[in-house]
Amino acid sequence: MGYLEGIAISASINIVCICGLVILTGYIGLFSMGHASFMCIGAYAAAILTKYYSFPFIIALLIGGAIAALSSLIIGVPTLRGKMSADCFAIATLGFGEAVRIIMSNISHPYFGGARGMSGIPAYMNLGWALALAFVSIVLTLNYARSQHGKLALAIRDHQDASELIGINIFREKIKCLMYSAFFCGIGGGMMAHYYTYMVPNVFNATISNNLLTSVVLGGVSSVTGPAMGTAILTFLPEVLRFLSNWRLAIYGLVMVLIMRMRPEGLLAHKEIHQPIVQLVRFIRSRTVRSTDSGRG
Amino acid sequence: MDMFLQQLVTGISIGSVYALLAVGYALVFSVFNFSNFGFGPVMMLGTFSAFYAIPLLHLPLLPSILLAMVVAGLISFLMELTVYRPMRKKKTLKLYLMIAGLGINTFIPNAAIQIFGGGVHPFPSDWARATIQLNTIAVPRSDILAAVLSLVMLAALWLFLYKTRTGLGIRASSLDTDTAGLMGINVNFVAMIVFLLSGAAAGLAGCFYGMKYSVFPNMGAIASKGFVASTIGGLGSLAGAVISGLLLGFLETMIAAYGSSTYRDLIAYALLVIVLIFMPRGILGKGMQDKL
Amino acid sequence: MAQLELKNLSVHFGGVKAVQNVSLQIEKGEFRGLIGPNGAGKTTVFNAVTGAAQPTQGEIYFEGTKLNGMRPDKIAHMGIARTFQNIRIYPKMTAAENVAIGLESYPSYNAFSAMLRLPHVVRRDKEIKRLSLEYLDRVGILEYKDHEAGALPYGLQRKLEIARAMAGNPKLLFLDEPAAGMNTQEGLEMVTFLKELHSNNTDLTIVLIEHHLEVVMQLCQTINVLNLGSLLAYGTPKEVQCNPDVIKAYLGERRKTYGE
Amino acid sequence: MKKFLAIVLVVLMACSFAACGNNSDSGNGDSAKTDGDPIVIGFLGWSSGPDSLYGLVPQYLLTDYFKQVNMDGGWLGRQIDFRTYDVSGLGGDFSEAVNATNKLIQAGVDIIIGPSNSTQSTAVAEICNREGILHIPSGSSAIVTVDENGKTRPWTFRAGPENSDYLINIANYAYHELNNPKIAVLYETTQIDCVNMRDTFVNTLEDLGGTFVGEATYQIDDQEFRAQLRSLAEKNPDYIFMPAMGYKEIGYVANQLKELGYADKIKLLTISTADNKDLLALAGPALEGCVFNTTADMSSPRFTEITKQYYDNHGASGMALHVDGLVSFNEAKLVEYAINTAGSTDPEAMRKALEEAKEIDLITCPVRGYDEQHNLLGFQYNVVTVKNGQFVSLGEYAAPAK
Repeated sequence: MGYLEGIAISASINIVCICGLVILTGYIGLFSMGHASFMCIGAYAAAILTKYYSFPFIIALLIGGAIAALSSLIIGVPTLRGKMSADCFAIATLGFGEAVRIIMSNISHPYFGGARGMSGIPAYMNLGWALALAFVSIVLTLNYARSQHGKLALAIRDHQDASELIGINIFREKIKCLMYSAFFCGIGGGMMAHYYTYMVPNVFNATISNNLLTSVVLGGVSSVTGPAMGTAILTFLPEVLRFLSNWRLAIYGLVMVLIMRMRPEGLLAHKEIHQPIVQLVRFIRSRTVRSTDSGRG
Repeated sequence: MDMFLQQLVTGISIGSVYALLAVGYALVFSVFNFSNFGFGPVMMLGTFSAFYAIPLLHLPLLPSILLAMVVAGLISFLMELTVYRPMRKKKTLKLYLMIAGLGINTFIPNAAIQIFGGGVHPFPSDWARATIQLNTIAVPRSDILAAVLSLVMLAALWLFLYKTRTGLGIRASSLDTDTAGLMGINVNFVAMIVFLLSGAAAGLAGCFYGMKYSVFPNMGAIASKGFVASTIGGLGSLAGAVISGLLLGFLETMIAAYGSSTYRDLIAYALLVIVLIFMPRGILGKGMQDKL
Repeated sequence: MAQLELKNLSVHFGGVKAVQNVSLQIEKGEFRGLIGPNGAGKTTVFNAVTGAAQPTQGEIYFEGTKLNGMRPDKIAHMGIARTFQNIRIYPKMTAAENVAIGLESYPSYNAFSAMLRLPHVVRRDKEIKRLSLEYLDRVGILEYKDHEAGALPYGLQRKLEIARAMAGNPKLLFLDEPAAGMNTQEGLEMVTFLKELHSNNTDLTIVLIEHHLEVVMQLCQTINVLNLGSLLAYGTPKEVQCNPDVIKAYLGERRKTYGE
Repeated sequence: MKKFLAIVLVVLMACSFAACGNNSDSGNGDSAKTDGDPIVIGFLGWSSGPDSLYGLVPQYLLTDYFKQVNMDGGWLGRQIDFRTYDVSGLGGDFSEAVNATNKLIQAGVDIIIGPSNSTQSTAVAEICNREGILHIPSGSSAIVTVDENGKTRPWTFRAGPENSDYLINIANYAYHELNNPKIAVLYETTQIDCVNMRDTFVNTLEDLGGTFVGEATYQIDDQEFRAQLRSLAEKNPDYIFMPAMGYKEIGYVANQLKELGYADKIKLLTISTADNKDLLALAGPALEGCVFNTTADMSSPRFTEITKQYYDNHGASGMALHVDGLVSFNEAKLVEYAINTAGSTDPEAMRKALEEAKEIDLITCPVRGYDEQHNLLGFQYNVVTVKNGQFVSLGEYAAPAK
């Protein structure tokens, strides 16, 4: 498998994960420092299904995502019921992330392998699957974001208390967003497992969660394609910076600071990457329609 | 019983490090409503300045701790000046400030590894390493110093905030930064003071951590515990930060002693989440009810 | 039976007795005024009814159902809508999207069909859009449908809030100082607008908090006067205007404001 | 329409990858090279982040070594193109290692060496064995060279000790030479190497009939061990065995044992990570009498030259030369042996050379080639103790054959 192919797959996996977080962070305004745990759950679930029960890849991924989404209820129901502030929610997710990592490391069941992890996962992941799943995730998330569900999430982010008085069920909307994000992270985790074919629980640590959060914010809130682009950039950046050898990560951090400093709204806040093109197409279409009209006249 | 007292001493000493860090977070949060995620590097650089000053300048322990506080304060202020202030001027969401902080948190430690090397070093003070035997409990001198100096620092901070005009300005800004600006309070000046103070707290905490454990470029990672403590304490509440910092230290050591060291973090976080469920704004958090 | 009934309602915040032992009844289709000096507890009454504040004592009944302790969104879906003293529109959304929030605060299609954008979702979204525009039209700001709400002038934002509240198809509408911060001309326009609103929706009960006495006098059939958390007077505008207690409360307040 | 545009987006993104990624690598994966071409050797090391000393020190050693080889005319008359890649990444997932490996393969690498931890070594081994690239890591877990079905990975050859061999040695040493002491174990539960080492150690000790009195655990990045030490101390062990992945933890444990007043009764028994001069600075007085079963005797004349060169060139780096660095240095010797024996950089020939090797002189010790599971035969272990604040070698130790 080629080098660029590998990075493109990594980027696609991250994009799938980000698609969920876009809704949680960019739309409803909750931020999580533990979403790697949902990747972990999805990864293990999908890997066990394909390795031991020979499930088809896509079905295993979906079930992995669904299990991740269900497990998000464990942390979501107690914390989102009261009006916990976004920062406190972040701490709760941080704790959940650590908890999942520790539990997974200590499960002695042979399927899980504890700290030794799981190896010999079928290598179903390839560039085609990765791009297709990333593409589908982006489309699904764009659809979700523009639907009434997405609008209600935005409303809650702007004015939580007022929105509740207007008639929005805050708890249900928040849980929905959390489950949505956990679902996509679970799928991303499953993709990861079937790409690397080997995984240990320590891979899904707090830094991964923070990287996910960073990509979403760097891409811009209330945007789906912005974060997707941000993720691609952040996946690619460490590789581009390889020529710096050991200074690479230092410069990576510096670039992050500089981007935030130059574009304090993120790359594409409140905008989508395809909007100008759509507008252009609409404009051209309206022109052509008018000209044919006039031609008929 | 011995075990309990020993763990209590340890809990208090690590708790006071958490508390100082939490106060640093809370100071910035109370005025600017965001958590400075670039706080770990501030602590690390402060500690390294003391680490190099002691052998190179032959500074005694206390002046070198003071130096660490000054250096950390200045670095924290430099961060505000170069990164946060320009971003705040553009009225960005606080999430963006936090991500910029995460960027700093990647940049400085990794640069430090290349400059200082990746090794782990002892804090160069033999005095601090010795222990005092109280009955059956061993108390390191550094722990006593940590407890005393943290108290002094917190008392000084309290006096400053509640007994001086500048302190009044800071408290006014913490209620409403925009209005405070309109009322003639120089918000930039307040920012300078707040970042200097929070940096100084980090420098102090870093020295204690260094004395108790070691000095290395990634030691700033411990600051995340300070973030947890300041959030649980009620964001922006200094008293809450101190309480929950000590509580976190206490919980960690006690769970390790009487619960399970494998599941220590898991149990500690579970307890904290339970606290949050019953006190969604943290232990001493301000009620942030939207005025409709 | 009255549509809305407050029985001995008290709301305390710590030591502050914001509302103290208030009882009142509002009939269906009425246009009721709720007036009083600053800090009289008018907004707190709204908050208690809509679920934003918990009553310390007393009961609230809407069409015979007890509202105490009910979740705010459920209360809203029983047919109680409100606007806010400090405007709470969604600044980054367009005017039409703002109304759509009030129109469909419980989504009528599930998240899966939303992700897949199934045909019925597309249909429903179109329907929402059409209805939103209708409500915008009813408050007369249709031309601003695609403007970012945060960029609209103050008066239009107030109207937008009313449109959003109306979009929930309420039986009872709470208006919290809809003319606040407007000049006389705009205030008059608002009065005319509210009059029309009430005459076009005869079944709709409107409760209005207003600081400007003139506005209330022109609009409301009956008025409750609150002072320092308690009910001071009740009656028609004429009666209330002549009530010496009311005059004293208002003058007292005015003296205080000028004195500072 | 929108969907079409999303496709365009993804395609654009893929193209931008291609545009940015291909700037430096003009080579291709073919091994059919002319004699004049340099030999490409890729090194994967954990060179940034918290544990950078485990990647940087080997990287310095190897870079200097290959520079010297080039000055001496290279191998087979060809120069060495030595490329180093950091695989630590931001969070320790192995995407970095996988990306770096892919990049090296695309650039036409002949041999990949490193990394030193088992998690990443395994991830790299998976790719190298798929692509048929010779891979010489120093990760110590069995899974690095043997896959989960028990099949030896044909292209991966270990450069350091294998956990079971190493830990059997330590357990035997403890049982026979330390006179069957009471031993407790303190280990980290989320790291594969730590867990493996603990398991092998405890199993071997129990097979030998040793006295295993209890165990406690800690978490990654822990700095507080007093609770665990107290509860272990109640079981009166003579030694606490600690298979730690970093010397920081060992230093903390030693200091805290001393603070608690147990240092005279309870000694640490640990592995090569402890054999690091920086540890003496961190916890020297507290380590008095502790025993480290390590993989080389750093004070032996064998390393005088290497040590001198390292400190002359990299003394300012703030990192002491450590044994694990020397073990990684073994990789260079294995590469040298493979290339010179095969007489070319043909992958299969090199692989054969290593597989059939009978005698290789590594940096740390001479070995007798490889067994069926690609573990080094005759890897030598050394025992070090601390006396008066200095490391003192107690000599080589080999476990008695069963």
